[in-house]
Amino acid sequence: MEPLLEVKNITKRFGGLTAVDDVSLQIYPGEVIGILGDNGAGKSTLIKVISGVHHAEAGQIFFKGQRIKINSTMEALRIGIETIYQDLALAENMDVYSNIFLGREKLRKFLGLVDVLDHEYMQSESKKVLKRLEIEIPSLKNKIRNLSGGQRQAVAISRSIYWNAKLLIMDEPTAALGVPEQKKVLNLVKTLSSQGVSIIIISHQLHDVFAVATRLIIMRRAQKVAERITKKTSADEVVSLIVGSLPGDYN
Amino acid sequence: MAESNNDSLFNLNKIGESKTLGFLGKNWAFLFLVIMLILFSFLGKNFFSLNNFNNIILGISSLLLLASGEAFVIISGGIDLSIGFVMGFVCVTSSIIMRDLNAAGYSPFFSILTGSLAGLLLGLIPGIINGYLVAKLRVPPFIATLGMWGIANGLAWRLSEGFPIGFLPLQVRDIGNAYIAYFSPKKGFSFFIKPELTERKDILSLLKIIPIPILWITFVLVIFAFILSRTKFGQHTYAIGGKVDAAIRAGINVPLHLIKIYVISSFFAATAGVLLVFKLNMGVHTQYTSSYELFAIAAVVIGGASLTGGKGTIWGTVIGVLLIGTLDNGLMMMGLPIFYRYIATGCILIIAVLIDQFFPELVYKE
Amino acid sequence: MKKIVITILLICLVLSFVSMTCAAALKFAFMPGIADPFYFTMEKGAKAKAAELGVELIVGEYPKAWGPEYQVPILKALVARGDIDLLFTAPTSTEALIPVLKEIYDSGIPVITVDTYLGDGDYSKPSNYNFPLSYIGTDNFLGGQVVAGQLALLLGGKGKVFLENTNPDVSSVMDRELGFRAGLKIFPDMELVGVEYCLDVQETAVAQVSAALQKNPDLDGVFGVNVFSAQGAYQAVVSAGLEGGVKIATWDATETLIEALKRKELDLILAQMPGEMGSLCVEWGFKYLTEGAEIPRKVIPGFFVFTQENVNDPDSQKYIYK
Amino acid sequence: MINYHKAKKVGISILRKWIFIFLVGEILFFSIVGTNYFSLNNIQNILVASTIVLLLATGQTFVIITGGIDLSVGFMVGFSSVVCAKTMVSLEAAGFSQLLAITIGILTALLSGLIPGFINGFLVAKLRVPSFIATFGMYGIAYGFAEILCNNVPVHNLPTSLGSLGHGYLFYWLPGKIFNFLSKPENLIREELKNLVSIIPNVTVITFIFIGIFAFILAKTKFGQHTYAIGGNINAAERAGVNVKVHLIKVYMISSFFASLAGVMYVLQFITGRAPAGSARLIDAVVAVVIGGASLSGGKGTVMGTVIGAIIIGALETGLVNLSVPTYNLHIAVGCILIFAVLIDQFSPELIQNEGEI
Repeated sequence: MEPLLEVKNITKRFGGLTAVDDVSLQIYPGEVIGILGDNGAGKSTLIKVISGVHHAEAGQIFFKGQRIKINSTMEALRIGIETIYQDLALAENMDVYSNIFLGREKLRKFLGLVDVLDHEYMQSESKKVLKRLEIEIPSLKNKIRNLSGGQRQAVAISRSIYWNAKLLIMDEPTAALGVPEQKKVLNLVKTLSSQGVSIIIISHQLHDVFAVATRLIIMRRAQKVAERITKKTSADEVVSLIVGSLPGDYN
Repeated sequence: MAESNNDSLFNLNKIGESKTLGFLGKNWAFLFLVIMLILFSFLGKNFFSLNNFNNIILGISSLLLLASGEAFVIISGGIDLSIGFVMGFVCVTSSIIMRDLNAAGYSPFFSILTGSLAGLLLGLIPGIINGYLVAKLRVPPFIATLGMWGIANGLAWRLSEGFPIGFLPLQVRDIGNAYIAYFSPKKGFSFFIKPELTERKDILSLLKIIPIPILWITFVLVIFAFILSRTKFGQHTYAIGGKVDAAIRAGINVPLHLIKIYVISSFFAATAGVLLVFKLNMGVHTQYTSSYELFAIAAVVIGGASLTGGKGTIWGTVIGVLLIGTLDNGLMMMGLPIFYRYIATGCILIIAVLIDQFFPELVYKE
Repeated sequence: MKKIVITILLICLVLSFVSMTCAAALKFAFMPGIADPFYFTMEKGAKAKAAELGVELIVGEYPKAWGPEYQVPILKALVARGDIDLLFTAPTSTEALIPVLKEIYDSGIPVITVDTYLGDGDYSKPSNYNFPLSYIGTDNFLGGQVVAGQLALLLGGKGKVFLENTNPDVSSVMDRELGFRAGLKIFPDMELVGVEYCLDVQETAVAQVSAALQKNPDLDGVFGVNVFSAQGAYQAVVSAGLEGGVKIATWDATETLIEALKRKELDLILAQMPGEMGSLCVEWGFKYLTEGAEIPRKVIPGFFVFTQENVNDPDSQKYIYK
Repeated sequence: MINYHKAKKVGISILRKWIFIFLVGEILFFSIVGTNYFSLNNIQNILVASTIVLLLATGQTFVIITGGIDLSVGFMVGFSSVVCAKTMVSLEAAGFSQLLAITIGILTALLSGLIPGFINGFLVAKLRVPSFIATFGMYGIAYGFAEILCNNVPVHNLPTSLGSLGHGYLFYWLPGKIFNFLSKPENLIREELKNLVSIIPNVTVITFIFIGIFAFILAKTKFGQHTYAIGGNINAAERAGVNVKVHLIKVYMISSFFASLAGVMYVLQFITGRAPAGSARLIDAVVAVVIGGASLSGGKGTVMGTVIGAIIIGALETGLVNLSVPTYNLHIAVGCILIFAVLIDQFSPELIQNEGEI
């Protein structure tokens, strides 16, 4: 099968500091992979390169087999790469459906003259996508401020799914959540993957990643040091790779 | 740092390496002040003289105090808009007390002392209320102090009924307008007491060294500059301005600390009010149009503070105030109308922040 | 929603009847120009006269700054009470107040302007601003000339003088400045070295006069055109140690300035007669409404000059603003 | 249990509408205590007197929703009033007809008013100067330029027909006789003039047309939606593809447009241009926005709320005059209302929380 996304030999430097050093990876449709590593290992920078925030000095990116250049976040969104950051990028003062449609509001003509927001359409569409993902939120008119962490996460996810994300990158999706909430989010990840969406998860919480990811990529000091199939490894081995007490597969 | 600023106009890394530029970026306000002094000395008639510097310093004395108090608030990440009218309120109350006590036959010394102390104490009340609203009830500082702005304005107005308060003990003015030392070519040095001179020529050639109010101000400022830069209290102020959550987790009693900070700011405003009584020999309610609080904030920002908190010093604030005062006086000596100073202050303010925006590496590179 | 609307409508109906009460006594309204001792004194004079004649006097809020944008809303609110028989006011703009006062006049309220005027102040000739019954006020230009003359007299007809003004926006103080300039022209050896505007902030006045003294060490006299600029001027002179060396002339006899004159820190105070003006407004207005008397279109009550010599005279005391 | 919920619901709806109830209560109070407070004439006075605050506050609402503040508007009013008046005077002197001079004057003022807004926006959005500082700098600059432009004296000798425009009403009604639209009936005798009822001031009409348009923009359009988004979470807005920088520049231009409109209204009402015009109204405008339910940290606020906030202040001012209560009480009262407004906002979040469902 052809990988959905393939990055080859990505290198990104900030001044004298090399944040990502010659990293390659592939992800297949519907697959969930985890990127693991200590703070400063280069995980965040790597995904920022993929999502168009940073521009890599060297290396190539292929999407569905085609070489692409991602110069901005908007371009990444356009081809179907959505990123959910830790801060979720939700406007807390606004309600659920407004957030789902933020930046891509549906408009209708008012008196045939002016474009105004089409609230009804946006609400019904939001309802559909929430239903598809089996997410329960008391009311679409709730302000994000009044939702729980898990619900916010769900809104952020449904937002990207509504816009047909093919690849979803999640940065620490469970970090700020309580245990039941974490479960819900992980279930959501499984639902998504079963619907054919590829997902990259960055996390510190090993058991979360182990619960959903099929493949693990371990980074240390800007380099990819190992790649493991989840079922064929153990938490101990991964931790050792992260802290460097086990030598990596490369270099 | 470089990461988040890679779209800024300058390449920060390169500039950061230049020591000269680094020095410039860090001390630009001071350098600007020096350049201005030199410029005005050439352009303005009689600008460069001891008496004129006395004028400048006396002219900015209220602003100096207001801005220093404001500096504490701004460093903690807040803002205090009430200070201008708190100053007016204290000025009026304190002079009413002096006048009435004096009229009731108390000794001038007692009247002045009671008036000043009462003014200073009353000045703490708005601070406590501001602080309580901000810290305990979580009213945004802008609003809480804006409310106090209106209340203090109204009260001062009510107390003075729009009239200046006169008939203060005569000693008030003598204290407020005295100098530490006088030097007359005719009579030599004398301290604190002005030599009796009758000839106009002699009066003009009299050298006056360091006005007494400045002595007080310096005294107060040194203490508070010390508190800010050398004590735990100061350290915590920066911490709160940097990140409130972190400060709370580090065990700082943030609400209490914030109340103290607003009290300090109010106290400075009260000091400025009492000083105004001594300088003007009367109680005047600050006029509606003078925007003291805005100029104080401007001075603090020119002095290197940031409105988001966590940055700023008393020393920088003093430079900021001096910059505004010198500009004002210099333009006046050059014969430009008062309105040019508004433009000039506006421009310098924006430049100050721009420099701060684009030379972050320089300013922090110790 | 319907309920709310109905409730509001009902309330409106009731309220419109609430205020339909009438009073028998004459009601005069006084709208001052700005909150300062001059107008306070005027109010006192008017109040005294009103009490004497049995007229009820309603005083508008004192505007906190000079300008039509402060005065007009208050004026309109004052007149909207609807029970006023006569208005006397100090218009804060010679032009902006014309339509406003015209509208009030059209609604049946006679208008007297006091201290300041509309247009050029001449209501005897036909114009769109000749509707007020009268202008009662000081001739500021003449006053400025008198101050110039008196100052020249004090200085022996020779010297450099400085003018501390308040706000170039205010016609009365600008008239004083113009009068002062004209008055100085009579003395060829008198020189006006500068004019500054303190915008009614005393501290600014101190700074400006200090700078003027610095710039012109041989300055002989200062004229402060109102309370704040005068107080600022003498403060600056005192702080420069030049009391007595620099003559100071001021306008408006507040107790504070009189006290300074008694201490010989000032040399000259021109006192207008605000109390007299207020009293005249009420008196003429009363006569006009009750007897249909013809009012002179311009009444100029004159002024009084305080000097260090006459300040303690018992006869002068009535000119002090209280 | 049911009663509790019901009580809570009532409580919530009261809290949500407290400013409206406050306004009604205020008018009720003054109507009962004051003299002829509740009359067509006086209500119109309140609206006319609030013109400048209303306009400034509407523009300010946009800025405050994005989490900024625009201090420059105070002196922007003066600046544009001077520009407007100067243009009119010089055009009339150059021989243009009054109508042309007035039209061009107004357009010039409105256009030149966009420049400071653009600079403010540029400084805030592109150069990341905090809005407080950028606009305070502009505050001084606008004032200085205005004073220099008019040579420190109010602009005089404006076209005479301005007065009939600025002081005119939409309808004139002489009971039983005349009903005129826009123009005041001429050749009336004095008795008739006394009875003439003037309905809806022109100035108020213009003001509310613009307020209406921008209330619509804020509440119904994509532009408004993005304004809220920027105030709520600027990063989110940016990642969602909103061009935040351009948007912010537009917002500051809206604010300064309203300020220059206020300047034009000033010229219409007072037939002069003055540099300090409106400077004292700056704080009133901010206060009106905050009373109207906006938060200075951004993301909240409506034009409707702001309008009510502005009228609360105007009604209070007029009411105090009506009762002959001295000025200082106004400051004290407004200060207290302001703090009260924010406290309600602070302590009712759990009540207002689920407003979507109510």
